[in-house]
Amino acid sequence: MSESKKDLEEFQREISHWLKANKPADPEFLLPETFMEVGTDRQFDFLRNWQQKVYEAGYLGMAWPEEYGGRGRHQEYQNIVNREMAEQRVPFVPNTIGLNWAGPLILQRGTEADKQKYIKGILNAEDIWCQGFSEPDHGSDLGNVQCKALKDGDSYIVTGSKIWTSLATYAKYMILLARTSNTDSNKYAGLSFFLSPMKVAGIDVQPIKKLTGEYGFCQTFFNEAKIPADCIMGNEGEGWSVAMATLTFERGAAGGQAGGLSMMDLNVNDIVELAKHSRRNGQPVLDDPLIRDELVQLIMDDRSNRLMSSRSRIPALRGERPAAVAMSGKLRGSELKRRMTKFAISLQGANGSRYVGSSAIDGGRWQRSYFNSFSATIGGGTSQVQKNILGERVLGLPKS
Amino acid sequence: MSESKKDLEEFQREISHWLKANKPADPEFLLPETFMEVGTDRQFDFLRNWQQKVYEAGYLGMAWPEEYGGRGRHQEYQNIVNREMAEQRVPFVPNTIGLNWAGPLILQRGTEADKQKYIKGILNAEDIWCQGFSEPDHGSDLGNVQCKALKDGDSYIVTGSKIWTSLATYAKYMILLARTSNTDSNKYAGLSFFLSPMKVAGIDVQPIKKLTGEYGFCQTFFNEAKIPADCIMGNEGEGWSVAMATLTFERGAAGGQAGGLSMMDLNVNDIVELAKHSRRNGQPVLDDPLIRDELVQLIMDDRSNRLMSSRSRIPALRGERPAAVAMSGKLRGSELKRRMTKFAISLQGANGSRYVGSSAIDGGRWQRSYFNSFSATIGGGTSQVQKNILGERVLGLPKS
Amino acid sequence: MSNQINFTEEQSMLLDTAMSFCQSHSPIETVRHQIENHKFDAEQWQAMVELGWLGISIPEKYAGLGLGLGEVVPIVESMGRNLMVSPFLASTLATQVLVHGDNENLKNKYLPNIVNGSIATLAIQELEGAWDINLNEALGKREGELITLSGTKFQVLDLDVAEIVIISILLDKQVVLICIDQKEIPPENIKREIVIDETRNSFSLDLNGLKIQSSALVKLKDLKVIEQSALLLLSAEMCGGLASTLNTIIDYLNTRKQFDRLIGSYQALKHPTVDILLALEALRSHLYYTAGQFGDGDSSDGDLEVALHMCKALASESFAYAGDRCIQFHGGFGFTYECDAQLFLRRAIWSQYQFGDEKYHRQLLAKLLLDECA
Amino acid sequence: MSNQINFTEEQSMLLDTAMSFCQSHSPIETVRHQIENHKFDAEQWQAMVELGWLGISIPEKYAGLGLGLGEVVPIVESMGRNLMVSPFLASTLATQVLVHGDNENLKNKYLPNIVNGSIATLAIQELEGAWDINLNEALGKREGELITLSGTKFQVLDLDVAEIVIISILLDKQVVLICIDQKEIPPENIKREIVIDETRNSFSLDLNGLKIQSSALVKLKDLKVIEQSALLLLSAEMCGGLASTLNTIIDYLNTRKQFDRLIGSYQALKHPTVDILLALEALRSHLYYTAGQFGDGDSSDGDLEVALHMCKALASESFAYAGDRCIQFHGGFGFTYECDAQLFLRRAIWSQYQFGDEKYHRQLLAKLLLDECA
Repeated sequence: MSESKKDLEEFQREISHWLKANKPADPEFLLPETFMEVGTDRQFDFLRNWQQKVYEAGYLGMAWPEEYGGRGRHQEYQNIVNREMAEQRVPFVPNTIGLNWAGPLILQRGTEADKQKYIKGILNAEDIWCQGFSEPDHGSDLGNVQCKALKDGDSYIVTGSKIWTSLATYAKYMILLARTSNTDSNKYAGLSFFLSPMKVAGIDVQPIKKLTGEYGFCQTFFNEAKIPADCIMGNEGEGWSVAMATLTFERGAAGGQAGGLSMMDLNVNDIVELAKHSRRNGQPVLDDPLIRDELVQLIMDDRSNRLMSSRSRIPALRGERPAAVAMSGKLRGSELKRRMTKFAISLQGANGSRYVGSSAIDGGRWQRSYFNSFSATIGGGTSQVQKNILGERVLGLPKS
Repeated sequence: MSESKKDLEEFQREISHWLKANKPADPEFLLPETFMEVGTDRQFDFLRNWQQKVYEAGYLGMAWPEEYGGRGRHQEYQNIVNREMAEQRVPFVPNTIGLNWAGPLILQRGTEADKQKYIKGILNAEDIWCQGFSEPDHGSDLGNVQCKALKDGDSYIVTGSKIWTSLATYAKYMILLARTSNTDSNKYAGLSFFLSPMKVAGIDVQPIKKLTGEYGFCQTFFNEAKIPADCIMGNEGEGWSVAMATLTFERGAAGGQAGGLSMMDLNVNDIVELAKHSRRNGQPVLDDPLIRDELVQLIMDDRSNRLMSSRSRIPALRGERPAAVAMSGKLRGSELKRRMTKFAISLQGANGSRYVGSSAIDGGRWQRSYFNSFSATIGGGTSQVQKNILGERVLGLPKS
Repeated sequence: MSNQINFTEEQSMLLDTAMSFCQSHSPIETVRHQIENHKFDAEQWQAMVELGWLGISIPEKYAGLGLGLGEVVPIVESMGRNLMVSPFLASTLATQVLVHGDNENLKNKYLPNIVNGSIATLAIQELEGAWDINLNEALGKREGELITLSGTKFQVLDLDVAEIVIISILLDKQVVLICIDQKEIPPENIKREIVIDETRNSFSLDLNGLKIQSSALVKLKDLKVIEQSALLLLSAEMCGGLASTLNTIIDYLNTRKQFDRLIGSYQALKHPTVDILLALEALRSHLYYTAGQFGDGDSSDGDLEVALHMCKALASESFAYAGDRCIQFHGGFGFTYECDAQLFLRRAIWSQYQFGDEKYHRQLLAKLLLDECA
Repeated sequence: MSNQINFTEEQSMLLDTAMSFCQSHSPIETVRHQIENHKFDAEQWQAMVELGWLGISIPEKYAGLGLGLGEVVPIVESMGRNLMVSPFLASTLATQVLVHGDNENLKNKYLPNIVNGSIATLAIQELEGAWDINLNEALGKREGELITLSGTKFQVLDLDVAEIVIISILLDKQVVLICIDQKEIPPENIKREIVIDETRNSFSLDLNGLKIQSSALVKLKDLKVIEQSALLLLSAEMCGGLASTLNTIIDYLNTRKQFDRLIGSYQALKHPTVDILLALEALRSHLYYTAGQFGDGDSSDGDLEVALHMCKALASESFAYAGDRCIQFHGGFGFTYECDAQLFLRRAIWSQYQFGDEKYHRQLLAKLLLDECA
């Protein structure tokens, strides 16, 4: 199914044109930058409508099979859409867990019935998905999941709680990692993986107020919630391996996502623009040699990330540790974002002390972005855990 | 024995005057900066003569008892001498292990005979001392000492080897930590501490070539060397506690040293001076805003170290963690020195690539100092181990 | 520069008193309650007045204690440790303008009241957020004995409860200060602002159309006294905040487990925490050195300037770093509003960008320390 | 700027060949042997000549392969990995002056010889150690067809074995290059220098009194070609050196035990090692992007300049950092001459200060990236 360069170029012109014509106007409120930051109904409605529009125009699930609602084309088409959406700074599509993690997983490991049931709703944003992996007491330590799911006839009875379940208030389904057995000597062997419905008695969702002062994450409580036994993915006890497969999607180390832009990617060019128009203590900030130098370093690091992706596509240049680039993507991206947003505040002089909603520069976007940047340096394995993983799996160092 | 302010001021004038009059002329070779860097006979002879002169003038061991060769005055007199020597940038006195670690230990815990035998020779540099703690395979892990000392009548038979035994080629004595018993369940309980003679059959000293290309450290080999049983300090099995007492002298967390300047202390002012006279790429380096900023940071950090010592002398300001300042002294000082010397190289443009002996700036002093700076970030517990110690003992965090 | 720290008996006693006062009056629940309610705690304020704290730096002839601003440092440091919500900082800063100013009438009128609890505040910041007080655009235009004002001031602290407002304006092409009663300002000219540190009550002040008597003018021998006082007290408050940030980190590192180990046993968390400890020990040393230099009230020499820039540079960098790490090391919990880490980070950022961040002060230091004219 | 890396078939093949050639010809014992003996390895050199490596960037009409300098990158990177002692770097750099210069006679005279193994070198550095080639003080004075030289050049690599020496001088107030036979230089004008990287054979060259024919003049369209070539090849060599430094660290972390644990299990060592890995992955990506931009031989555009400054800035900072950590993480053994860590640190520092360190290049980048005229 190799595609001609000409076809792809033509397609790029098409999507570029479509996005220009259909990019929604800026709403009167500050939009979130990722699905984890959707804190109000009006933000959610705006983004769900946008996803629906993109899907109906044929630009989501482009490489997913047509029989389930996809477009059956080559993955390269989806990549072009994603890049073009980022390029044109359009809003992101909010069903991130469905499009990028649950969807690929179902297509890879689900039954025919699963595919029929779930895929289309993921694409058109009818069925929002959330993720139930982390628990309040074992943030980075997935193997220690305590939420219980006990078989009872053709149901499982779920008791426990999950945290960081973004979009849970809107979600119809959750990918859920729960403990089906406590007797196994190996803690991993007691875990199972479910495509759990959310609108079930005994499942309560509580929004979590973030350090930004906004909402966007939730905690989901299971109080003897009864979910159908056939929503298990794989067999009992296979939960760990299914979860690990899902995480390879999350860490960007595997392909196959239905795509669409999943965040309003903060770009180093945005910082350069901010710098060009900012003044510190009455002077253009670009006259300040220390600001210049820090900005140059950010530009270099941003460029490093881009060039690393390029290089990793050239087999002869992958070097001794071909996994290094892909496995470090989250660490590099999230830490750079934290540094960039922190730096952006420093361009504002005394107005750096302001915050969202006042007469802050750019509506306080930068201060909020800095706070939100921690969701990526913490969630999905903290930066500290990422460095352990890289040290151990890429460099072969002994476990800490 | 409290001293009047007037007496002390008068004494300060006296020593200041004496040092001005007696400071030796610069030799035609680059002097070492600490006792660990003494690599040639001419360096050693020069420095031993200098110590002898300082001692004979009455300025070493000022607070040590007169009956053993000291001057029986208040410790404050010695402190004044040390400060003044540093101030006037005179050479250091080389019997550092004797003056600062072995000497205070003998005075604190030794027998009357020990004091009669050792103290005078420490002061007048007749008897050079070295330290035998570290071993090749257990750098930071003193508890693991393997060098054996087995009792045999009125001798111990010593077998094994010690590393980083600076001055061992010149030394008459070594403070030696060795294992007298392997049967104890607790590895610490098998250790004993000796004031071992060096000129004994079976003790061989081999100079170690340092990363600088020079000598200064040694490895000392014990091949069934027979040392007198009465040179043990304390009882068999008490070695660990004696060694720990010695290390409190080494880490600067205890007083009582006979003093004298123990290193040509590199000063941030030296770096400022270098900067004022250096050019990078044809411009005065002080025109370079990035160089200026790094220099300011070094000046601040140097000043922090000085002010921390001042504050720690004011009980009401010691705060919640009174041990923090003293216990971090080595870490702060050694890491700052590493950064300063590294920075000094950057002031030299392409001449930064030069090294000792060529037409390098200041004879290559800065490059050599940078290399030598690692002896303090590694020796006596690496900076990484120091941070563990601070985290565990000062902050109360669990062991790594 | 000397390395000698001059620590007075008064400072020592004030440190003891303030530590326990702030601890008992400002536990974290109280801070959170005050953030939600924006309600001035008159009782707490009255307690401080009775301790004489508002008069410390006011000369005895105006009913004060006649000590220096250095004696206020232990108090502000202790407040910082407890994130105390109080107009003390703003009021003490504004007081310095009157104390060092030339207007005897205003001193007689206001200083004894301040000792007794009248709150003062400073209105100097403007739209652009410049740090140099000389970059002032608010205008005063003389009309006989009256001066008509125009312009807007921002980030004026505690303007809702202040009785005395000191404002910088450009008059006859010079930056001068005026001191007026808050009740002369129409309420609609005062608007609450949102700032990143929610423990701050911050307001904008629309000056347009206000007319004041020229007797309200205060001239300072040197405008620097404002910046110098602010740098000292901000650094003190930040030093306290940094100490509590460190304690918050240590507590969590000693209770939270991951992968069956207390997270404090991981060097990736332990070592940066040691870095924060060392930054705190350094900052506190600079702070009390600098406080000791304020003793004689003569604040014009280069040593003091260097000391102040060093304080604020170190405080800005280390407190912001510690706040950032405090969030990170609390993991998911750190990302919630419920976790106290955000309180410290917000305080750190607010303080970092008041009166200059670390880069700004390091550049000023470079001039003072490295250029020949110094 | 594009993110597209142009990696050619030739580069790929050369990378394979060079990796195994350098590994087998330059194990660390060989490097140490050459440091001690200062003896040119003619056999190794001949092997490179036979592989055609000296002619890669030389046009076909002068018997070269007619490829770009980008094709030399995999070779120099591989040499860097093995700290190879070789005049290849110096000779290839000097060759670029002839290739890009205007002197057809000299091209015909020297380039085919270079392909066959004649060694060339560049003499441009002076006493002050400036990086900008325009800051040149060595003088040429015309006397008819002769030019009399004065001044001294420093840090001239491999001058003992070079046959062709290219020297920058100020002639008629312009910086130009001259190309002479090494044997025209009296031996007493050549003195070995001590540099920090002992794998370098470095010499000073006293020009005073030398007389050369004006036919030895080479003019370049733009002097920048020298700096650009040097930045590319130095970055390549440093990238290789950085890779080996990382490997050296990893090996030790996986074998050395302290407190009964492999030291690689300590995060205080593991995490900085990961930082070094990521720096290497970044540098290598920049390097091959930049090498791809050299393809067409036209090196005048801003993109290429940006790419080169980024390479050298990243290489200088990360290699020096890795070398420093390599010493530290080896503990006491790292402090010895016997440990290979010092070889890498010495190489890193030497390279860092040739043709500009990271601060220098970041400042040039700031101009290119942030100022309007760019």
